[in-house]
Amino acid sequence: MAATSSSATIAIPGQLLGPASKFQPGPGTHIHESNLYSSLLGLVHVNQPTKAPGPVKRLNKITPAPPPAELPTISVSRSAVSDKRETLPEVGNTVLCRVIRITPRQAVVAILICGETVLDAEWQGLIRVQDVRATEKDRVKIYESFRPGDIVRAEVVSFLSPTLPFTRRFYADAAY
Amino acid sequence: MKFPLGSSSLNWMYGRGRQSAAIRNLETHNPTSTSHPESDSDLLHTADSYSSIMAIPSLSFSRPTFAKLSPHPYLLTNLSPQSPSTKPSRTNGRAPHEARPVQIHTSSLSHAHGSALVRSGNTTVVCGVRAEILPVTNIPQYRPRSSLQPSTTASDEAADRAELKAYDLLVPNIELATGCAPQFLPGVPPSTLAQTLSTRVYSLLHSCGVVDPKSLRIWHDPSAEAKKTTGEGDASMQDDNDDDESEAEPPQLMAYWVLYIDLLFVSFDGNPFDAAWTAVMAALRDTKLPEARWDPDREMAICSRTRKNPLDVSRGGLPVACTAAVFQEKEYAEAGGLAGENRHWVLLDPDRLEESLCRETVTMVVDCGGVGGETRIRSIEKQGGTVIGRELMRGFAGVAEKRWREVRDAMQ
Amino acid sequence: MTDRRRVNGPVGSTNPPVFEDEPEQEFGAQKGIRTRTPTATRKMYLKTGVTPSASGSAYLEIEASRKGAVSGLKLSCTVHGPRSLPRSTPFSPHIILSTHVKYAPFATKQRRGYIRDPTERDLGSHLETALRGAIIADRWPKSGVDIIISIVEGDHDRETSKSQGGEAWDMMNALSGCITVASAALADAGIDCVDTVAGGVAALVRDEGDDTTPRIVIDPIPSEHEQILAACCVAYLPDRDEITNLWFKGDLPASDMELYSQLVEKGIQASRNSNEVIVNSLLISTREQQPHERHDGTTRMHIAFNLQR
Amino acid sequence: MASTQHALLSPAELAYLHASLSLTPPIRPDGRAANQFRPLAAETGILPGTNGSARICFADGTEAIVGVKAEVERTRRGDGGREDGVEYVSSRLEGDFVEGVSSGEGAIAAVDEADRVGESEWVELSVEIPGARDDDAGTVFLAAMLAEALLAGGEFAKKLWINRRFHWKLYLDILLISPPLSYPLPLLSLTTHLALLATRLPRLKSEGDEDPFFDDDWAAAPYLYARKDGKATARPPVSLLVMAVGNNIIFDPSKEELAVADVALAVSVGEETATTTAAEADEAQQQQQPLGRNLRLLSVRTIDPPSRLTPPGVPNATNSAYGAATTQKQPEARAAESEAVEGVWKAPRGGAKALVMAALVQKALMRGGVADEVLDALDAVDLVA
Amino acid sequence: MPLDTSAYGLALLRVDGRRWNELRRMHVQIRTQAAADGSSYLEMGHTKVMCVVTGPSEPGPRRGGLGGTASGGGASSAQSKDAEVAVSIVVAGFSSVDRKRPGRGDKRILELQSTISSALAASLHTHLFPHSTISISLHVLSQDGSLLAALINAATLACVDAGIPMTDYVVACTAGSTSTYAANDEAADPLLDLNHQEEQELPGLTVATLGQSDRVAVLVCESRVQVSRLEGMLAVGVDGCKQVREILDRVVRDKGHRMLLEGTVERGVGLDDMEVD
Repeated sequence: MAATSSSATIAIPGQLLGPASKFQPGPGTHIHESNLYSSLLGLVHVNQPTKAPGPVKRLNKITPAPPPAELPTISVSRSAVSDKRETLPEVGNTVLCRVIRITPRQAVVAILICGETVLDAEWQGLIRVQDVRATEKDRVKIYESFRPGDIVRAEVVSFLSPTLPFTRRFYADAAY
Repeated sequence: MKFPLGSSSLNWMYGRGRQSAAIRNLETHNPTSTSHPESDSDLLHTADSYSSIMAIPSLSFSRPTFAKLSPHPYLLTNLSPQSPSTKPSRTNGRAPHEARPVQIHTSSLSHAHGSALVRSGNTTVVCGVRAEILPVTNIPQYRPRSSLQPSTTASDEAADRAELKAYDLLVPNIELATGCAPQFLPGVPPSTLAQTLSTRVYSLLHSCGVVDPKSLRIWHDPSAEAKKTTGEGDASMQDDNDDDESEAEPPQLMAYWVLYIDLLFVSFDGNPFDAAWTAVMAALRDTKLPEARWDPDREMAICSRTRKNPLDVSRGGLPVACTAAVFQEKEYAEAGGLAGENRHWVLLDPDRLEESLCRETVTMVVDCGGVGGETRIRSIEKQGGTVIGRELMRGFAGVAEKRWREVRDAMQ
Repeated sequence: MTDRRRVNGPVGSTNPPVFEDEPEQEFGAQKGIRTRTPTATRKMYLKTGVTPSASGSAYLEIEASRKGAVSGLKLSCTVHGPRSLPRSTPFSPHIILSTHVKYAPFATKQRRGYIRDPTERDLGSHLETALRGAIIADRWPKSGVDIIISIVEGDHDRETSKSQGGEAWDMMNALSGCITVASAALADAGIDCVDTVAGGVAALVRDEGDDTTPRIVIDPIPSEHEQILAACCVAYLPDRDEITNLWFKGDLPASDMELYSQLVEKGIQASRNSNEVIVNSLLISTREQQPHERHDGTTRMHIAFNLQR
Repeated sequence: MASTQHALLSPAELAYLHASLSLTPPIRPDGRAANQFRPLAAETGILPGTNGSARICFADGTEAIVGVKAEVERTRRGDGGREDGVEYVSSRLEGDFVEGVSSGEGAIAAVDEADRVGESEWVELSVEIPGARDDDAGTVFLAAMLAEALLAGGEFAKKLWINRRFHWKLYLDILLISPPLSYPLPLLSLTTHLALLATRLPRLKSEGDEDPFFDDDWAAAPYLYARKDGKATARPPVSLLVMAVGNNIIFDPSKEELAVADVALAVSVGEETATTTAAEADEAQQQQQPLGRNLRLLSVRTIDPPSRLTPPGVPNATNSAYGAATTQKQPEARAAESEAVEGVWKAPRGGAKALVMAALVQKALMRGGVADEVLDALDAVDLVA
Repeated sequence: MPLDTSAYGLALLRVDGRRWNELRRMHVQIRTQAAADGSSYLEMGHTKVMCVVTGPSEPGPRRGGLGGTASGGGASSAQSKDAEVAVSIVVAGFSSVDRKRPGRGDKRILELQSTISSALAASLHTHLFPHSTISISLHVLSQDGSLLAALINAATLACVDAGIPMTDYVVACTAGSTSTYAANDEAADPLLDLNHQEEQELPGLTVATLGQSDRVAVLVCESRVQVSRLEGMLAVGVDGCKQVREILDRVVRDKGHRMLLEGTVERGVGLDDMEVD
């Protein structure tokens, strides 16, 4: 079907959305042989260049170096299909999380809500002492800032390997 | 839809005495600060939006968000609405004493002798009854029965139950680890919940005497062999046993049917026991055992492909389990707290969310099918709290009766 | 040693009922001959979202071919995830797939135990291969997804005397069903896939009777044929025209590869059929999604699609 | 999956490997030709304690030992609703599980020789991989694959028939001695093949259905696979590992090569059993020289290529090292959905075309193809039992 | 059939025709496998074992472990200052006379593993390889008594082949006594290197010494025996160990010389040092 069709179109995985030359790949799509295909079951949306991706959509990829802005982005969103939209916490997202335990260095939190999306699975995150606030970082005491059970609203500043111990991160980066 | 968060219930955010923490947290926080993406090695950065939570007077969250963040106040606000006009309802839209409708499909499995699929709300369970033959020679501590006459007196009935239990003729097992809910993933030994459910079903089966052992016995009657009516089955055996007592050699008991009752949860949304028990009952009522005759020279029981006898479950009546959970206003009731100063609701047929929030549960197994339709309570189980006392229990019996009728109708 | 965590039943061993032979004509009556055309699959019922608490779920039922004799296939699949991996597992740039196939104790002729036997493990690894080709793994770094299939009723012949070889081939039918239902459940869970993969089985059979020349049928039922010479089960991506998993068993002369490729071709055809079922049921379930409706799973269980043609 | 052991290769290495393997002709890391097996050293009859045994070392050092042990076992009757022996026998024809592995249809056995039948339970096959539990998915998969090929056609199980009441129970213990540097399927399969060829069972002296007793003269013991002038007429199957990269088909890939495979298949090949009557037999003999062997395709399985689990490379466009704007803002942005960039490794998605798969099998089976070569090579191994 | 111990008294020969202090035929190979860092094959009579050594290597996901992430005891060794010696024994189903499948985590196997592991750890210079693992995998192809001894010897050889520094060979053999515990005669002679049958019937022990020294590294006695006999048995055992060491040492030197001739290793100081003992 033509990707320019109304946003009410239901797409199923593997459905042809349009040529990669005419559209930017948005969330829920993938490229195969220079064509855009849907990779999700959901509704097709075509965003004109002025795109404001709320975290509602699965912003799980950053489009490479400044995209040819005139291309519209085509994406498949599950928002209308199911209330269970699992999303990965994404760099820049605002999340609501509950503090699980605290150490002098950091607070370990369970991310409950990512943007507007209520998460089924609990992703774990760290708030490190130097990130509790921007100023006087050296004066921050974790135990003064948080207690286990607190609900904290926070912003994701890094994604890779939050659930991994710090040392492991080198391996994680090396994998790229 | 949005869910308004009144100032009255603002404390939801911090639960018990967390206010101070939040305030301190707020003080140490510089509202004008912005996130620093450069510090790339960190996951989270408490953004200034935190203060905005406090700043905005009418902060509002969508229902699911609220439910996820703090389920208890969420359920509480549902049950005690601000305006008296709206009557209290649960998060699932049911009234406190309203149970989920039950659907029962029977004999859908062709490899089982009896089967049932029971669905109440989002809890779905499949039960399959499979009968296998246990020769008495395989029973280590086998004691031949003295009386072959159909047992009528109470003592015999007791003996029958003892027989069922002694030889373990009923084998109920509940499998929860089917991914029926996120917390039940396979590849693990049976969870505590699964084990308790299995044992509860097991004991209830025996205590209610649901299954009549007579229909599980396989006889050998030489005289019947003589007058060769092919496939001498147990039931018919009983009959001609009755009419001509003057048999030369009495028939003897050669084997038992063993009923493997396996329950599989397809979908789990709270209150597993009621669903499981209903499934067991439905499956047993659906069970048909093939007519079996003992073949002396091959020393094994031979069954007929065509003739089947329904399992006799009449004696046990129709016990129906009815479970409720008690939801209390204070999430963390202090130890000495009386029920009075802590409002509570009795939620019938709780779902997953409610079960996670309630500590006290009560299960009453009733049978209104007796003569004159008077209610007989077959078992009561109650754990985890002190709220439900005598009068509440009496009231609950009424609820259970109502539940019994619903299930009875579903069974028809 | 007995597992104390379950109700084990009597110590003495119990035997499944042994049936006496019925008169011949009745026996014949129970034994079936394939009535469908060689290219017709049995009816399928597929419904997604039967387990609301799971991230995604689906239920597949394949109709019993003949009343009584052969039971249909009944599969329930739940997908949990994507969820964060346990802290112990090392970093993975991809989603980690774990498949789990289990027969219910009452699913087959012989009562199954609770511990997975090699058959089920083998099915699991076949399924994993089939699905891994379909999903876009790098969309979900360092997350995992569990795909659990309970075979509520296996595709088995109840005729003890006739279908001994059956299990061998029934396993293929079960696998293709697993692939189909899992694909639907994945789509329901919103895990990125390149396509909706579907399973299909084709077999080279020899029928009894005058015409004993081998022929190729799709979606075979062992007991309907005198003998199955070979069979193959494919997991196929229709839009990409690609195979993610191919499993062939049997005994074919290597001299004519033609026969083999025909078999695979038919298998693909079979999987196209089941793929239609997936697509239809996905579209329907998507259309009927209303928040309140979604919460009662008790709305009618199956949607029927007639694939006779 | 057994095949998906993480080959610790960087995306750059993967890309290079993939490129060199896609050339025509492909350039393999160990310099082999596309359809060349690793050279191997084999010996049989290494374990006097067994009925048959074999040991194979591949040039890359991987090594396996297979031991076959046979025990007399009473044939179970009358389980699962069978009445008399005959009914039991006929119903058992189609075989069923070995360790839950389906055996293929043995009904062929019925038609030519109605009284002799085999059951698949008579063969028990176990695989031992160092560092892997025996219920590990990969190990089960391997065992399943080997048993599947062995029992296909039911001919094999028939060999174990003693009389109506007794049969041989055959235990195959397959040990991988070395750490599995490569996917061990070919090695294990070839070793099993040799071990079975070398297997002998004591000569039966009793007749009919009486309790069997045997000739204790080992020299007189006949081979499980009958020999004609020192050459086995029928042979056990072999399973070959084939993979495709680009347009190339590569046999017996090493672990590294497997890590960039587009698709990998395990193809099990059997050899047509020599026909019964003497006339046809020597006719077949004559035919064999010109025509080569007449092979049978027994089973094909898709091996999950580990390439799917390899980490993707980062194109320069988005690599912060090359000053791409976006990545400085989001240091750990995951790989963007983009066209495949030349020379940048990207884990393959989707499956393989049916034609490609067919080509793989074709290449393995064709006259003078790899299967032929392998069987010839195995013929060369002189058998000591 | 029961072992007729009285027969010994007459001919002073054991059932398999050996004298009391005679070892069974030992056939020893080193570097049997190209892939492994170290490998060996060892026969003591009909007891045949193979050994493959990998490492010292980085712990964590065990090399060759199927199914990807199988971290084999890596955590423990990761912190330790010394290398961890991980021993795994696989007993082939066909190894014993009647074929049996040893269950997973067989207690006896576990005990053997820990014994060997500790014995070698004492001799190997594990302190040179902190945070690393030396994994020794042993395969039992055929059993006819003195299993533990055979395993220890094979493991030692493989470690030598792997080039892991060690103080000296750890060599082992078994010793027994000519008459059973019940037949309580003081005249019982000690026996060297028991086979399966003797192990079943007679009291016996396994002793491992550190090379030519009399220092006992391992001593395992699992049968009842009078204390009075113990010393004699021990003495014989230690003496046997010396003999075993000679055999092993010869094999190692031969291999070394052959490799030298083949030029697989270039002549270096190391080899010459081996000449001076």
